[in-house]
Amino acid sequence: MPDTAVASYTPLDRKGIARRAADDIPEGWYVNLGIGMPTLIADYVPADREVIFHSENGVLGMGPAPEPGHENRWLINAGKQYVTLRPGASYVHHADSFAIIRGGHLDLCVLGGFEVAENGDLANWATSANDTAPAVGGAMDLAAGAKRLWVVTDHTTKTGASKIVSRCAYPLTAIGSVKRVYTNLCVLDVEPRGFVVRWMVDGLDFDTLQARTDAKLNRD
Amino acid sequence: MPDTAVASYTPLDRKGIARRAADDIPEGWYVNLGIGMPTLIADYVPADREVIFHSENGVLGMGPAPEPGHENRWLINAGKQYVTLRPGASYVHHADSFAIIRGGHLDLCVLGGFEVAENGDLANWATSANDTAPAVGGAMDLAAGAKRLWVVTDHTTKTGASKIVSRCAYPLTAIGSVKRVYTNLCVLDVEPRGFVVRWMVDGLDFDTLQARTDAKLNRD
Amino acid sequence: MIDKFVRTMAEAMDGIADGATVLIGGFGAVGQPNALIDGLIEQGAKDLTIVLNNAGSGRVGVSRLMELRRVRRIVCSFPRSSDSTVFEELYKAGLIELELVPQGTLAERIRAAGAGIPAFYTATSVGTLLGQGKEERRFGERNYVMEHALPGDVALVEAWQADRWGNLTFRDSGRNFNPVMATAARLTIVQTQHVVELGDIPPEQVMTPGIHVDRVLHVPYGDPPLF
Amino acid sequence: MIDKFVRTMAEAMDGIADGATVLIGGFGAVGQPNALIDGLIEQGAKDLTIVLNNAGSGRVGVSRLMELRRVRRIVCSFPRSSDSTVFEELYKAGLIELELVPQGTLAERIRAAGAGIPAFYTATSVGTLLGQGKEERRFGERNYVMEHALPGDVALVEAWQADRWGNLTFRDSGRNFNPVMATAARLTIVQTQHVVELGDIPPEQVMTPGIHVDRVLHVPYGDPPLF
Repeated sequence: MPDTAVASYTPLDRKGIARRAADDIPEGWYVNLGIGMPTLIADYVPADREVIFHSENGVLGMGPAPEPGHENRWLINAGKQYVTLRPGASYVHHADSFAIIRGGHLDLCVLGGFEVAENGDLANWATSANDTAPAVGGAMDLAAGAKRLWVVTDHTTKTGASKIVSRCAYPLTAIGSVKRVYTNLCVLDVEPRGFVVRWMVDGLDFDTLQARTDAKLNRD
Repeated sequence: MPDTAVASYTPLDRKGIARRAADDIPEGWYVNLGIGMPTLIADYVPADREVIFHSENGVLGMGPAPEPGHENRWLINAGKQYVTLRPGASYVHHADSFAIIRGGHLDLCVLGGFEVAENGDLANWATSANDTAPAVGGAMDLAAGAKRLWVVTDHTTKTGASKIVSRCAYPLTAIGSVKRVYTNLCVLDVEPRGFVVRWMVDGLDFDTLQARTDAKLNRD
Repeated sequence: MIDKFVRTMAEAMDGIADGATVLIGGFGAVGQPNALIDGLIEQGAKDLTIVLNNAGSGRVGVSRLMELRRVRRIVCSFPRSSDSTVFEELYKAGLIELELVPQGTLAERIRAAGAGIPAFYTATSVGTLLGQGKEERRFGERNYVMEHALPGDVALVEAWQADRWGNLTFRDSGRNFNPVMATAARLTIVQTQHVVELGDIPPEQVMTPGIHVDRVLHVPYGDPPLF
Repeated sequence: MIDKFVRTMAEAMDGIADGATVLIGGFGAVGQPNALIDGLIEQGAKDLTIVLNNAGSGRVGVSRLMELRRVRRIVCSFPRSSDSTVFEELYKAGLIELELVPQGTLAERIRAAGAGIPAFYTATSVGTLLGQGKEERRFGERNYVMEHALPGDVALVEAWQADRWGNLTFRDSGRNFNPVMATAARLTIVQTQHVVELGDIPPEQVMTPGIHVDRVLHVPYGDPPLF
């Protein structure tokens, strides 16, 4: 799906973004994946690369999704999906589970995002301060607590507005926490100087990416 | 051992004090017994009265002392004595064990005391502010945390000084916490009006007891 | 002989007062004390504050309790679910109060209540709408907000096994909020799938010691419903 | 493949720096990581802050470390034991610092460090010498003091079983401070009596999940010594 007359490139789809993020997760990391697109990442970590997935409801060491008809009804993740355990898995209660999160024991948390700002702020839970009963869940704890916070998101909204912004307009989830963003167009690191482009999809050039981005981008 | 010409009475010995306190512990209470004389209390709770004994190092449901030669070297109480478990016992870690204490879940803690004051203050861990390296252990947590704090103690020191005082002179363990005192002479409740005499050893009269006591005593 | 088992739901629910704060275990459909929630609906207490992770779904359980207008206030982290229309309608109509709490702060505030900690500091919610109005304080290189303990008058808990001292185990991810809430209420009421003899749960495998449990009702209801 | 087992004591102790704060599990002789303490003596790090419940006894273990003048400061609840002469002599001579902490406050401060809580309030020590100089604050009807988290650079832990992910169990009252300290250090080193295969510890019976463990050394030393 080329998207300008000049540059010819194909944005990643949701699975492509998940796969791209999965490539960067090394063996041995303890990782929490948020609901939605982040959850897909687990499917793209090869089975022989041991990554230990954590869920807020006190599960450490989740494996692949169960075969249909073989669900354990007592075993769900924070997205209320049925999951399985790998050998070496364990359960803790909710306070201990969030002690793991808050205490900085997770190597990585990956969340979705409405907006990510160049100062590392994340907005991903409410679309306005007047939102009726927005659901925050564990997002604020995860965003503030994990050693690293990555965000996976489309680069723009369906109407073309950039989700990579100089300052978030939506209510914040956490301040100054995002370390890296995987979009359908690129991989951005958040550094003291702002967003730094680490990778772009084939055929995309820096200027075209900048034109589609609210925040100022820096070359690697 | 009569002790004045007028009154003829026999003070309780250590076991007698422990037995007197044990008589007042009802079935179903969760109880922590401090090191020393308090520990003796467990011996005087009849086996058919279920009282659940807790120890700071994370043991709930201790039974009688082990037979010599049958000690489990992995099972000690806070006094570093070998203990046994009753069916229904459980282990928790130290933070959970003190959450039980601090959270007000123990029905009763019984400690020894250097001094108990009529305002419920207890001094039982150090004999002066210049004490070299006094050992506080869990006494402050227990005294501040349990639902009820009882003290078992001789009524006077070996030199005859009253341990039942209007105000403590020794460094405090906790303020306003003691509910009841079992001495070798009497049982005292700590009420808003001060010490109230609930019981005396046979042959002892109120005035004689008052004469041996620094604090003002109130009749029941 | 200590025996925390009660034989009827009426005994289990005895004394829950109007205006009570009720902590309810479970996460999603797993480990949720459904029978006790139904018992509370039957029992009649009103003007309740309900503390749980989700604000109910469908027209049963906590949603039914809200629909009956027995809930004044709900404290939760995730009020929105696929079928949370009862809550949403009441909330939009101003007929129910919501205190929205980040999930980890919710768990820790409940844990603090059980552990005798009146308040603590956390970085969660600093700089966000949910941190507004909270006392903020710097420790080291970071800002934190002060959060208060969240105690219950009553906790409703679902266990896998229980003995007559109230020692509990939980099954798989049914553990979740249950052991935390059990510590934090003046009256902790448990529904258990299985009744075991004292001593059947090895001492090192007890997940909630009976000291945190007041009443246990045997409710062998089987697996949670499939979604 | 994740494998947290190390083969030698030197590997286990690698990188412990001068000036480190070392949390040491155990209560009395039970659950005490004696081999790792000996390893630390051998390793040579000095100017240490040692956090543990007791200040050592005899002339071995922590007492030996103190006697070698490698300990600048000790944080404990119970410095006095039947045979704590090494500590007492150094302390009277002004050659070691002591921070005396009530046992429950010690456990909770360590727990707080592991749980990302920089500070909390407790009623323990209010109105006492140990509460002096601490910030005091009223919540409800009672006064509390503020206590700070107590993190370690290193934790030394003794376990009963361990697998290659670092999942642990503890035996009987050997649990004590071990699981709490395991959460609170940047580097958690475990000596384990038994090595088990991944999956041998049922998921609901893991007492310390491997996320809190960095290195495990197999030390099948048997029962603690009789007193």
